[in-house]
Amino acid sequence: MNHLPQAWGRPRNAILGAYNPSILQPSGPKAHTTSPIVTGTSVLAVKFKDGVVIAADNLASYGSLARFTDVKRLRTFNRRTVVGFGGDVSDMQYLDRLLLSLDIEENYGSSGHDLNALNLHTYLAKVMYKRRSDINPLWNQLLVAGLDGLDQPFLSSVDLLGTTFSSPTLATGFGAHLAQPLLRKVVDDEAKVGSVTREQATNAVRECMKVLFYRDARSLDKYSIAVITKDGVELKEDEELENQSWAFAEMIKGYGTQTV
Amino acid sequence: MTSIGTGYDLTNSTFSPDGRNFQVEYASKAVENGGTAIGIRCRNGVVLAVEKIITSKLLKSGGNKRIASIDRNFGMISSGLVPDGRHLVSRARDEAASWRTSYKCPIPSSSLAFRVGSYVQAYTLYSSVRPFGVTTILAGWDSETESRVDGQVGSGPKAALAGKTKGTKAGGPGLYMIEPSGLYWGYYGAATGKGRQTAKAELEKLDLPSGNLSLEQGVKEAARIIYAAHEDSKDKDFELEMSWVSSSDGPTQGRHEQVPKELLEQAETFAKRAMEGDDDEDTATGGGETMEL
Amino acid sequence: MVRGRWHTYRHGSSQKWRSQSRNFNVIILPPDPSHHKSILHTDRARFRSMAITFAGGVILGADSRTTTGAYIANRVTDKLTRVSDTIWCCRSGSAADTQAVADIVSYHLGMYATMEGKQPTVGVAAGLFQEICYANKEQLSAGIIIAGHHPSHGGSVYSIPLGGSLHRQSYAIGGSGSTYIYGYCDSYWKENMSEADGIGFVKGALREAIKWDGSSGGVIRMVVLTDKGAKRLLFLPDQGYEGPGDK
Amino acid sequence: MPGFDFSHHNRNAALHAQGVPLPKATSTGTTIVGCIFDGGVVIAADTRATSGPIVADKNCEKLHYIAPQIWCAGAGTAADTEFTTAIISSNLELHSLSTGRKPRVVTCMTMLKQHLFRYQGHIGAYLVVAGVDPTGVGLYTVHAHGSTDKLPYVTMGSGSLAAMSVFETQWKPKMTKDEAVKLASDAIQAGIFNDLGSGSNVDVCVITPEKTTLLRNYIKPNQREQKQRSYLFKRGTTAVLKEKVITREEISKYVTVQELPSDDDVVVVEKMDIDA
Amino acid sequence: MLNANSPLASGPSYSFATPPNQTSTNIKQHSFNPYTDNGGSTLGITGDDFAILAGDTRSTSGYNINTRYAPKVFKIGEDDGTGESAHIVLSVVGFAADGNALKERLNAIVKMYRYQHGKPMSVKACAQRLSTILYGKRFFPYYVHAILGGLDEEGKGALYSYDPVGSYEREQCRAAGAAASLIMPFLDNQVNFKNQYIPGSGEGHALEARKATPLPRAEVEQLVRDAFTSAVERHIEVGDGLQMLVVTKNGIEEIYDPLKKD
Repeated sequence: MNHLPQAWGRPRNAILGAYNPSILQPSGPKAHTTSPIVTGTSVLAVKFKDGVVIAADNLASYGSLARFTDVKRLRTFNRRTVVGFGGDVSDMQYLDRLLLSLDIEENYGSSGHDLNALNLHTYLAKVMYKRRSDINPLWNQLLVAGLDGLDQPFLSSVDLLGTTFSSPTLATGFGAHLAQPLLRKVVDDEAKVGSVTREQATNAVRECMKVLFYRDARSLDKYSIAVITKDGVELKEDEELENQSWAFAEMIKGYGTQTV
Repeated sequence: MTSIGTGYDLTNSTFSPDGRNFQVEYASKAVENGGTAIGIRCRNGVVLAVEKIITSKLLKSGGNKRIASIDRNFGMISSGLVPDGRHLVSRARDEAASWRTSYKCPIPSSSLAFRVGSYVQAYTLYSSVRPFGVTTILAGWDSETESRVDGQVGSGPKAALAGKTKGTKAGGPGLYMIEPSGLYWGYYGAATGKGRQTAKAELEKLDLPSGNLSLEQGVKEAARIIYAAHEDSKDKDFELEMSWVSSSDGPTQGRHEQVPKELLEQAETFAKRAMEGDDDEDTATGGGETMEL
Repeated sequence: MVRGRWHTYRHGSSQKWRSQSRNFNVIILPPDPSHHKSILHTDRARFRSMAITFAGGVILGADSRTTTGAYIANRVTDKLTRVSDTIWCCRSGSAADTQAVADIVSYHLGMYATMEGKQPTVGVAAGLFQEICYANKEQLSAGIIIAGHHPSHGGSVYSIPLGGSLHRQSYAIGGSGSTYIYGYCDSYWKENMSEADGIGFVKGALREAIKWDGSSGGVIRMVVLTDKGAKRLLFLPDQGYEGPGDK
Repeated sequence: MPGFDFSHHNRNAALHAQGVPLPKATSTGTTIVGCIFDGGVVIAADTRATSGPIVADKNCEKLHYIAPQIWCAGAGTAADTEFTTAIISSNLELHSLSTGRKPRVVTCMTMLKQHLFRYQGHIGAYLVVAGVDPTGVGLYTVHAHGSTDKLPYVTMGSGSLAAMSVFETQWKPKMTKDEAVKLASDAIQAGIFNDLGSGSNVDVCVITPEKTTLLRNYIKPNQREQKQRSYLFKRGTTAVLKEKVITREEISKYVTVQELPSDDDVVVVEKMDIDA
Repeated sequence: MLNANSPLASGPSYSFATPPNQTSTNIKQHSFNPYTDNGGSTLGITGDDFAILAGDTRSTSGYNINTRYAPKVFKIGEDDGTGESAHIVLSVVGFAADGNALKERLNAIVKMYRYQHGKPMSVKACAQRLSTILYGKRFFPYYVHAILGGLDEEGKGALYSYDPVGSYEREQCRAAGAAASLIMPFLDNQVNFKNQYIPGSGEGHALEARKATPLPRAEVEQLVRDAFTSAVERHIEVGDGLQMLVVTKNGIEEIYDPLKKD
């Protein structure tokens, strides 16, 4: 159960044995290889009745080093869709440039139609699947959040293998383990999305960001959160966690028999 | 046209004894019959306007746009052979995209004009091709601040720009006109097509180099000038199409867009009123008291 | 070929990509990755290098040690490399790789200045560096900091770590030993320092690194980039890193 | 080392290196949790045991008795958790008899960690130890390599992250017993529904200074669906190829045969659950 | 538990808990594995005038549930959004991204066939085409077990099952995916009456085997549900929902039933 980006796309240990970790050392002649170097951790998202809430922290790690603390991993597309990126940051930037050029070309047409979140997800899924089929993957897991062609909330995921799935709540990386159980308590069924309010969804996501900060060693207490509705994207990129719980540390003394 | 019968006008890439390339001059003739197109470089943006002659009642009004976007921050309009103009649009888009893949930032308007100009010029050099039958106006806004590198993360220092040299200015409006010969200049106001003479005369009255004209005033003036230039071919119906690009803190946030419908209608009302009171001769200085935005 | 060029995918072969001689689209590195891993000489610069913004522009700094294993292959290395008049970079990783990359970027920036008739921005330089580092990430072992001064935009600093991502920063530190000075830099960093304070900050950080990291040492070199151009500084260990400065 | 025979270790290592798969032990890809409340402690577990992707036992017991007021929840290799808790339970009982005092939770925890440390992680037992003794309430986790942690709320097993997310959002100091039981069972259910290694029912054990209450199958959120068809076969559907009758005299040579008093008193060890 | 599988923590030890290290070879190569298994199970059964394809809707990776609703059974050749133009169904189980790519290719081919020939593709032809598609990627296979269902030229239920590289066979029934080894013996016994003899029809080897006859639709639906509720009990990757597509001469009917979510 290794959820770090370094382990994505590798054979499960149960099948081929443990992965040789020596290639992860940043020194030695074996340093360059296709594996993520500067990485972002979880992305979370929840649908609610009028749209989608999505969040990711602002950290890019270099191994265990918290190297860049101002990396915004939520990218807006076309002023109405948000893509959240987990995994390798250089590949994220490549995809960002790809989306930029796509956006420019899409706006050349004067039909008045622009790509919605569903269209964008289909496009990204094909890019990711093509790259995995070339054995040259883009080492990311993406969440695409926005509205579909009928203006209904849309949320779907793509990973480095081109695997796609959709659900009322989604979380990548560590969030799949720590946030999904909490988010599923808010909405566990597509049919119930209509009864979730924006506040409920936002609060759940913020609460999960806090749990992730407590329990994910590659996370940060500064994060970005976006709400996508028919009225567009509201993106806040410099949020900080509030009301953390640490005071109970006072009652912990030692690890067993010690009492003072 | 003294060239007729001399034989020097039959192929491109052939000079006449007195140093003229007649094919290029004929191409300019094609432009002279095109709908009037103008561009105005204002203090905080650029306006493009075109007189779209309605050749058939069966055409959808407001459809068949003539002004095209290049990248996010340029507009392009050609007068002359419309398909030739479209080809140049396609080339300009490729050039802009190519610049982005190389340098990860939008192409400056001067460089785009240079590249399109060079391309047009190349079509005067070979006998196997004909020159483009269009004169193209290119309008754009170059970012005043250092543009983000495409895909960039992080933001650098929050404090004022470190060590910016005093008195230097970057970016701003750009307006270029490229002729069939490949010749291009940067302009404060540019006009081409059938009504160019009238349009140029009107543009000159605006005192554009002083940089006083605001973008909003520019929109009205552009409409008025197109209406004025249309006077010569009054018998034909036309439609006014306008686009604009403003500074990043302006109405289009640095992007090239069609002028919004309401503003377009207001400008047309203004233009029509100015035409009716044409005798007053005082409309040229942007007297749009009722139109202040 | 640039890795995974998107337009090839999106338009198939029907899209003709017209490449122009004056305009670079494609950067090709020698296909044999062993070109920079000669058996005799595997120089790896495992040092810290850094660059900061300050009130008047930017300052780059680096130590001067290059090692092959534990052996100091060069004790007076100059890791501060000019790619245009007022855009410089600090190289870390494989010496051969970073030199090759810097040479390519230097060429393109020169072409840019000639063709466009104006100096490229630091962002353009950083973008060029990134494209090479990202598209050839399998072959390269290069961590590069780009810092420069542009008359209309002032000073800026970009960092490109191993995978080829690009990060704009107020100040950047790099090289495998830079972990020793994260705390120092975070504590003492101030935005908009004077030139003297900036030099002091860079020197202080590099002295810590030299003290704790066996792979760094030798002299401290700096380059200050302002609207007056580039100024080199040198600080020697036998002078307690006090001089000779810009003499 | 006493207890285990390691003589085949090298042979197995060599075979393993050549790619021969080792036999699979039943592991409890599990969710287990523990939580202190005002005046006691509660531990809880799911009841799924797996062998690879197959459910080996749908209703196993992962809460192990150590002493009347000390209980232990186990994750990891099923056999290891069972034998480890059993031997410590036994030793603790002997210790209690020899000292004439009630056993303490720290004693149990120390014995467990020393036992596990001696085997350097080869005994794959991951435990949550909880109990009440004369010194008060105790709650610890013990990892297979012998490390321990003392915390007011703990989770372990493959569903530990799902369970921990519940604790991290809802735990508060000085809860009542009912609140703690609800919280612990919610945490287990997070594991049951979000972790494939955990499933079926919730077992809870509440320990207070007064008494211990084992709430076996406290919540059963995953009842087996009624089958839509009957799968009873007519007698004679299975082909009988050969028949051999063994007489009572014959079998008596090998085993002791005992007459049961009457048909009504047939000893049913466990009743099988069959749809009609 | 948390640390046990961490690659960095697993030293040179050999135990049941730790998989072998690959340190014995000197070639240290990074491997990107382009495949994964998204779990789940599918099955298909045919009758006289219908075919049923069913699959659970859970998608997994490792011990995680990706989503509780990811369909594995698809209508092929539909182009009107209502599904009325489709008459073939396909189920794919294994690596979901490959499954999706395969579905989209077959879908495009079946549609193009109708546009070009003005008639729907026969199930037999579609089955052969699917085999060709799969074999076309013989050395980089679609990592899926596909089952194709529909009605043949005589209106009888038709079912074809495939291995990942295109070997295929027409069958009465087939289970695929994670719980195939649990479900298939059940189907053998209940659909093809394997190991069932007619009571009293003879002695020993002379006993007459019970002959398989096509089952009525209601009975088959019950078998499908029972197969899945059983698989859910014993396989951790199967659950959440059961999706059934029933092809009859009147079109394709979709039925959804919830399954256990643990």
